[in-house]
Amino acid sequence: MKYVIIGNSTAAVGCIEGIRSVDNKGEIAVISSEQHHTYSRPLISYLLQGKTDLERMKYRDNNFYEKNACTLLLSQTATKINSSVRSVQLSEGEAVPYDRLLIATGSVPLIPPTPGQGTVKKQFTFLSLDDADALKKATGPDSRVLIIGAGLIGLKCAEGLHGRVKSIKVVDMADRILPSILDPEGSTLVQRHLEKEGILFYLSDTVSEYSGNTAALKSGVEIGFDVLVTAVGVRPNVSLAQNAGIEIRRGILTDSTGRTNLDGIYAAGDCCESHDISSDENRVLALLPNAYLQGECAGVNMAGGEKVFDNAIPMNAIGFWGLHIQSAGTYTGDVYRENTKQEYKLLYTKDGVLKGFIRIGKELSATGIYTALIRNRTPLDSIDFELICKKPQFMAFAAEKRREMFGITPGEEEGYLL
Amino acid sequence: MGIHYLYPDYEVLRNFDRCIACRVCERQCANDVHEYSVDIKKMAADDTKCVNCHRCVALCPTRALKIVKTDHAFKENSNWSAETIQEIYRQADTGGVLLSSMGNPRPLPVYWDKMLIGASQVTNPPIDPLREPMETKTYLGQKSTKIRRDKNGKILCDCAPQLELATPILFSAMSYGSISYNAHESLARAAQALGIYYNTGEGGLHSDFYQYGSNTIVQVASGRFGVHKDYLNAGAAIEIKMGQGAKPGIGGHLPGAKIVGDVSMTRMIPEGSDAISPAPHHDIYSIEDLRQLVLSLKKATNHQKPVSVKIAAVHNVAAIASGIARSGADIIVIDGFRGGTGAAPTRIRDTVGIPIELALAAVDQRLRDEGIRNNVSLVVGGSIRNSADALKAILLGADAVYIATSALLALGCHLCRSCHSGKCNWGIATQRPELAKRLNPNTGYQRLCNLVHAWTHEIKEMMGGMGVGSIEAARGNRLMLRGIGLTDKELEILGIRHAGE
Amino acid sequence: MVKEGQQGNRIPSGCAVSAVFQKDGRRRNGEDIIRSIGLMHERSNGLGGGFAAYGIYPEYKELYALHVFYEGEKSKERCEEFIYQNFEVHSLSKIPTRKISQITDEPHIWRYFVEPFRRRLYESQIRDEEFVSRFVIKVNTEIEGAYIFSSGKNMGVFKAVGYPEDVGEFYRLEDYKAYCWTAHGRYPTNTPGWWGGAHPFALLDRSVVHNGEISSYDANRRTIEMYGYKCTLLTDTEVITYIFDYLVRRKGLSYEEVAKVIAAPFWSTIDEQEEAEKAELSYLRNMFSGLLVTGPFSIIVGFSGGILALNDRLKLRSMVVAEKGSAVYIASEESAIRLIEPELDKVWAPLGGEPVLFTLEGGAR
Amino acid sequence: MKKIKKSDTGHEELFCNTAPSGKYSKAVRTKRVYVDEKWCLGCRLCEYHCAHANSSEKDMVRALKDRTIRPRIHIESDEHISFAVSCRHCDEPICVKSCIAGAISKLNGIVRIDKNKCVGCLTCVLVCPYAAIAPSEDGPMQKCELCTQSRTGTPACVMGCPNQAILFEEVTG
Repeated sequence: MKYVIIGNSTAAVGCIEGIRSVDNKGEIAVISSEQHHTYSRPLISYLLQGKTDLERMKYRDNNFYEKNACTLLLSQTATKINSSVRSVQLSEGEAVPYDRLLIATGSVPLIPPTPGQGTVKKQFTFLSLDDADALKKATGPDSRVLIIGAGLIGLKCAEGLHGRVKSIKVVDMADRILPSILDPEGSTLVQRHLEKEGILFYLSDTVSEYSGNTAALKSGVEIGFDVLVTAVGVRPNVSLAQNAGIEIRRGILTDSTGRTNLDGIYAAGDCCESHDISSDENRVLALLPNAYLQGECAGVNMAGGEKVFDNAIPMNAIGFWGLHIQSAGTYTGDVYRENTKQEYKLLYTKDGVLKGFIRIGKELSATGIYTALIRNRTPLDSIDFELICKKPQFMAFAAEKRREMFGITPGEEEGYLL
Repeated sequence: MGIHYLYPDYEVLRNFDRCIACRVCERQCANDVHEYSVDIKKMAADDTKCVNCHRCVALCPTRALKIVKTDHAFKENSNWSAETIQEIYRQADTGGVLLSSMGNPRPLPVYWDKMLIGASQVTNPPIDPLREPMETKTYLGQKSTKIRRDKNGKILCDCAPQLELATPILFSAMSYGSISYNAHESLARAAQALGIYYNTGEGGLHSDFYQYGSNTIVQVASGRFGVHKDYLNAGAAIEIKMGQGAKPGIGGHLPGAKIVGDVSMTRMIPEGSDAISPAPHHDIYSIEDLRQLVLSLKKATNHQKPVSVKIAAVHNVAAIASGIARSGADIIVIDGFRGGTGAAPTRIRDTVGIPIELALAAVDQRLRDEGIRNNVSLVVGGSIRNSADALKAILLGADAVYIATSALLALGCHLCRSCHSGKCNWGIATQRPELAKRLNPNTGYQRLCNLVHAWTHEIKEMMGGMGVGSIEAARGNRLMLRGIGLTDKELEILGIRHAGE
Repeated sequence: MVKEGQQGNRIPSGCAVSAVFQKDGRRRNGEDIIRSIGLMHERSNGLGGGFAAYGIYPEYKELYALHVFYEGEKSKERCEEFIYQNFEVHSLSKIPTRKISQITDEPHIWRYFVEPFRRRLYESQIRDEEFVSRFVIKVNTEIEGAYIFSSGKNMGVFKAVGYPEDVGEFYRLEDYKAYCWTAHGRYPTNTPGWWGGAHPFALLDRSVVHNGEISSYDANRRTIEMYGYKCTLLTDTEVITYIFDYLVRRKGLSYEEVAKVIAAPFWSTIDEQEEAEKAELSYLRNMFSGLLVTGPFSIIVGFSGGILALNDRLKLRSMVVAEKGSAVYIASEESAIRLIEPELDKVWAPLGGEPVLFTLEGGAR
Repeated sequence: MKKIKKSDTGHEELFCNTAPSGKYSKAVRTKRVYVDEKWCLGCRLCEYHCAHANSSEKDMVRALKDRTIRPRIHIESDEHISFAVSCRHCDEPICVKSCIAGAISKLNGIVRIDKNKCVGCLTCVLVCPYAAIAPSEDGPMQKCELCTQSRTGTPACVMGCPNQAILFEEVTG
């Protein structure tokens, strides 16, 4: 069995580990347009910050490919999938045959067309190690940085650059920061925290025109900058799949086993669409855990095993200067709200289950208990919801449930030997 | 305070250099001795509440605690001890009878310690129990020496019902109510694992424990708590409790506070009502009445169960035992004056009754003199503290020994003698769920098994030394005992010779 | 000097035993048995030796032969008075002895052939054997200086302080003819050396010679004493004799069944037996548990018409059995057999607890 | 010791609805820490023994005196109930699959954290259904590693529990 994986990030690693849990023999080829050992993509901001380095941010050990008997084709771009003869065409001219193929091409940054964009000398996106590297080289203590986009990428970039540049200004057309993971009040709370660190926000605004080192905003404000980072968002990288005739909706369409509509071809990761069980909608969930789980599931199935991944939900853990934000699910239904010195917390319930939550605080613990409630669609009448609202805890579960989780089933004790 | 004030007997000593304020002591003390002072971030202790049970000491992870006897003293007086003085204060305060728990703590003679065991040298080889069989199996019950044969001349092997013990040790009566469910479970499971028996005491048998019936002796006491037909048939034997070594001549009193939930159900009395066992059985005012009860119980159990009669060791115990041996009973249990109790009037516990060693020697000899020793098996209790005590009892003439205090110690009891408070920090003598759970029967039963195994090993070693390969050859083998520092009279009663003779 | 049994004086002893038994009932004189026991000289220490002989008084075979030691005239008078009150005495005499230098301090040794008065039996409502045994126990415990050391029919015990071969010479055993001889050489580990304390020990026609030191002694003694026996010598042999008397004569057990009591198999062995055997072994062991004998012993029990050899369960003492034609030999050492019969048909060492029983062909004579 | 068979406890159900790939995953016999709530006294000795075991000090006093402990096992308790909570070393460990730094791995049945790689993003806290992961004193996340890395080498909570409420047992997983 020949496996080919296009992509070398989380979904690809998940796929390799999935395949190897079933098949120790088949050949695996990994095609990556990047030149790096697999690395943790979300860690690029920490790299900027100096909280990690190239060695430590490797997503798997140095011997990962060797241990899993993978042929690694770095700096090679797949240009075409020829599904009729089951091969992948590489940019270097060679065609790689496959029996099973995984498309894990990830996403590409969105760059909205803006007048004068071409006049900006130092402009970057922030998605890859090379991006971070280039950005690091381009910035210095005198740099004034303009970031377009107050979402997860833009703000992590801001945190990464903080301290190594002179100023950071963030522009977003939305009226609040992190709108995809926070409610308005939460956004404000986090915004205040970021502003305390010196980040300046220009919200409900967009750049109408760049001219060299100046950005003119729609509101009339002009911002001088030395380095521009565009981080308004990403879209699934589906062109290769699309050209091969694979069905695309918001991203590549797969079933719960990771199969596309073409025989032998699977897809996983940010290039795919997922079914979010918290909202019961298909969405692109460009999240690392999701990518791994999809990749692993696809890998198992590619190797002839049986596995389904059918409980994807959005979730995020992110922090800025010690303030942690954790969220999951969909913000719909009744709200339990708590706003104390320690924690800002919203829990959303609907149809007798927990649908989503937001937690903001310096010390957040045990959040996984909430996340599991969403994932498992645990009926809230089976637990002490009032108690668990106050704090995620197992005391809220029935003793029987706790015993299942932590204990030993009575009757299985076979007695003691002396 | 004033005249009522009694300085605590024991003081809690905390080494603050070692205390990490983990507050385990605070969480574990049911008497609220320990308290954490948040403001100064330090633990404090109230000695007046301490019963010296060592729970905190045992659980302190940094050995920061110890309990010491106070050096606070009255003026020295050989006649009026501090204890005597304080007892008077207490009685003057309350007008009440002083209550105590567990066995007699007074410095009265312990004859076990004045008897020494023999061993073989040269003329007779010691036997190595690791190489040769060393048998401790014992049967309790009437021994018939009648030989009857069938028409082919085969011996008819029908005899009165017998209790088979893998080792001559039984757990003696402690009622559910006086001790916790978990303590009972520990005893029941250990008895089963060890091939011996435990005794329900007079509190009935919890339905959960019917499964251990073949290793259970069910007791019928003067209160008749929890006694019904199924109960009588649930056990392997029935014991009529006429008396208890710790409090001969008086009944029992389990306060209503302990009659909760399952205890009430098991005893078949309403929740919260005091369980009062009368001093006598009100249907037994004479030996012939006892005989009737023995026979009634046998009838109720279709003559399938041995019936034992338990009496306290009192002055004329030999004559009483002789009467019981002719009553149809299969086993006589004698409980010595050092036996334990969940609660007894202090004065009675400390001054009524006689030592089990003398009672046993007298009873065994009396029954032999009358030729009726085979009518009954003899089981003794009342402070059998170790394997040597047990073996000495057997050498004096007992078939087996009952242990209770030793068993409780194995379960964690620290002999603080506060059972009557119901706040046993070791989860034994309590019905409070949060305290009772401190005795995990998985641990408890294992520890009991370990104890009895250890004793059995030691008994085998000593038997091997004597060259006695089977326990029945040790029973009543008084020549293997010698007295040390005993008067001629004591030696005569014990039926042994002095060391050196 | 404190005699055996006096003031609670119990004397353990090592020993030699030997026996000759003719299954065909042929009687031989005492020379062979003296040589045999004499060979094991070093197993004795001169403080006791003795013999039991069966079939020696054919002319008085219906009468009880009482052999009595008297320490003086006074005890003789008292005892004889007691004998005459209870028995019709058919014959009485001094037992013939030979003066030899090795045997000294002999008591008066008398022999009576007696029959209990019918009237006395009727009064006491007991059988004659029981009557005789009670009489013997009473004399031995109550009449100072008198000791009946043999009380069976057509048999006799001959014992003294000294080496057994000298004792044989002293009693002129070459003049007696018996179908069964047992002999004993004693090595007591204390030295009172009283004639009554020598072995065999006998009650009625049952005699026991024993080599060993039983650890269950006091348990056995206190049990057997419940049944009217009185252990006055505090010796193993005495208690074993009483146990045999009790179980065989009073309880009606066979000698094999007695072995299941006194040398009962281990429980683990009992558990391996098939049901009926297991039930019987358990029953006997449990019901007569006080009569289990532990510690080393090898015993030879002589009785009218038969002989039994038995070792303790662990076989802590040597004992060899051999056969030649209709002769049976039992001894502590094989050499003691080979000396008197070099050519044997069969020689074996019985297992611990395994009884070896021989009886006269055609029953007792 | 006690022999215990693993039951279908649904350990995974809480976080991962992927059908257990039972016949494909390698069955490893592993010892795990189990909690018997019935016998938990809420004394919290496990927490202290854990904190001590994972310190560098031989003496518990030196290790823990005047410190706020950060044990890897923790007790939840109210007036009546108490129980210990720690890592289950799941068959399908969601923390391993979710760690953005690839810092969590499972080796020989034990889920471990490479503190060197951890960036403290708390994704593991977000996903772990057993609330078994929390920050260490010096920043990176920490969790129960069955004392394989601790001073004691064998679970200190189990050894320190006075009532056998925490058991270290082998199961087939």
